[in-house]
Amino acid sequence: MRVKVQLFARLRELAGRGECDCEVPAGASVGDVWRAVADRHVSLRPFGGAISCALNADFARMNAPVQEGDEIAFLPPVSGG
Amino acid sequence: MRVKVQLFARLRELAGRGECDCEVPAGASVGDVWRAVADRHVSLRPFGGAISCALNADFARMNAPVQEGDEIAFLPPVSGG
Amino acid sequence: MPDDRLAIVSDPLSVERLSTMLEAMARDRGEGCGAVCSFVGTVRATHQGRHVRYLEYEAFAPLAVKVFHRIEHEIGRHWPGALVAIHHRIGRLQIGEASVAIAVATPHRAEAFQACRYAIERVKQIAPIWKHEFFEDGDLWIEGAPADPEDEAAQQRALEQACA
Amino acid sequence: MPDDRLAIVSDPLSVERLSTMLEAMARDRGEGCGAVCSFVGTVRATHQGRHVRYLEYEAFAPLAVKVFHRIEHEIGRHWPGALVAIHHRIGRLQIGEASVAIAVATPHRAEAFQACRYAIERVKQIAPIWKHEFFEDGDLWIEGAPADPEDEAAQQRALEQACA
Repeated sequence: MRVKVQLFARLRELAGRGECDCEVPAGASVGDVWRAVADRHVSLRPFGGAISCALNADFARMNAPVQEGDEIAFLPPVSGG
Repeated sequence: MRVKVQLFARLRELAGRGECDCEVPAGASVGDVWRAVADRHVSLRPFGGAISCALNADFARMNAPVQEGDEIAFLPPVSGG
Repeated sequence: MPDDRLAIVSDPLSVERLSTMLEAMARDRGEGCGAVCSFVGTVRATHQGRHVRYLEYEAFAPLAVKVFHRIEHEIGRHWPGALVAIHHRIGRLQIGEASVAIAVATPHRAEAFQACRYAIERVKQIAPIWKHEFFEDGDLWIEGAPADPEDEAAQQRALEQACA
Repeated sequence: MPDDRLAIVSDPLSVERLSTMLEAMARDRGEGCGAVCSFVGTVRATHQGRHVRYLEYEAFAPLAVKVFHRIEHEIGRHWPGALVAIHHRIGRLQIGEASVAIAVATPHRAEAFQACRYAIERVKQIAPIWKHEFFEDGDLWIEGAPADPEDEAAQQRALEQACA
């Protein structure tokens, strides 16, 4: 199934793009989506332990299941304020 | 000698005026000025223990000596903010 | 007019104006300020259950401005480099209007919050300003404690409220 | 537009606008607010000794606004009745410009200072917003910690900074 991926800040810069589609098997989790994205953009891999995730614009854990058409966002450590 | 007295807030209302001149003997203190004013306006007397004083627009103690022409202000408990 | 930062005023207060003054000062010193904490006190509609129609504030203005400078000086001792602006309004105020506006600018936020809180505590303790409340059925001069800038216990209390 | 109080914006921030919104809300509830504490964070000229030319802020705006609502909700639990406004700016900011403005209105001042400090701590911890600093000789994405709104230790830390 196909999901939409959003990357922010340094992740976006490293990947060279802020949005992409990603193909994952049925039953995939947010973590599976991350691994698929990081396989395509190896420069993202070192971030694996230090990102937050959002599923359809709500915070989600890596083990949250995803559905066809979901929007999954990966967020590097934040620095607002 | 003659000094100028300023009264504020409730003191001003009780005395019916915000400024008056006051005649005190040479060598008088701020406290002497207060007693002279409170003798003239007896409604001020209960305030004696709960006022602050200023001499020429600087805080002063009751025992500070006054000079001819000085401005002495008596301040009830404050409530700014 | 640098001393506009510390003033008794008759017109409506603007916290934005205070922040802008402090930011301009900080820029003149060559470094942005980083953090600005502001406090605005506004006229409440009730006092001990009574409906307030309006307030009047009275000040001994020349002494009040000196007191604001003293507070600025005290803040400089405890939070070096902090910039301070204090405006207190006098005259008649309607419900919801601001009676006092304070802004403090510092490089980092903890100091801004502490110094701003300290400033309002000290204004309430020692500024020669009086609040006169007018109700439907009478009026009341509000009276706290006599102002004594040298009272170290009061300074300590303000510091504790600011920092703890 | 009540939710204008909690927003990601591209235009210059105004703390006055936030205060005005809160005062209007408080009036609608039939009681003035009494105390408004505001915080503004501004762009500093240097970062670890390097001269900053300008900054860019990026946000995941829909989630950031949800986070601001979450922070408002947390504040409502700790300081019942507090009114909160949070604006964070995105895009390019020059030295001295405000990146974040927060205002909190409460009946009494202690709560306003505490809740406002709590708000900025939580914004820094969990809002999906990123700061990108541009120097004469390069640039740097600032990165704190991963955002985790459910992290109770972080909430507790923010509460301690607000109240102690």
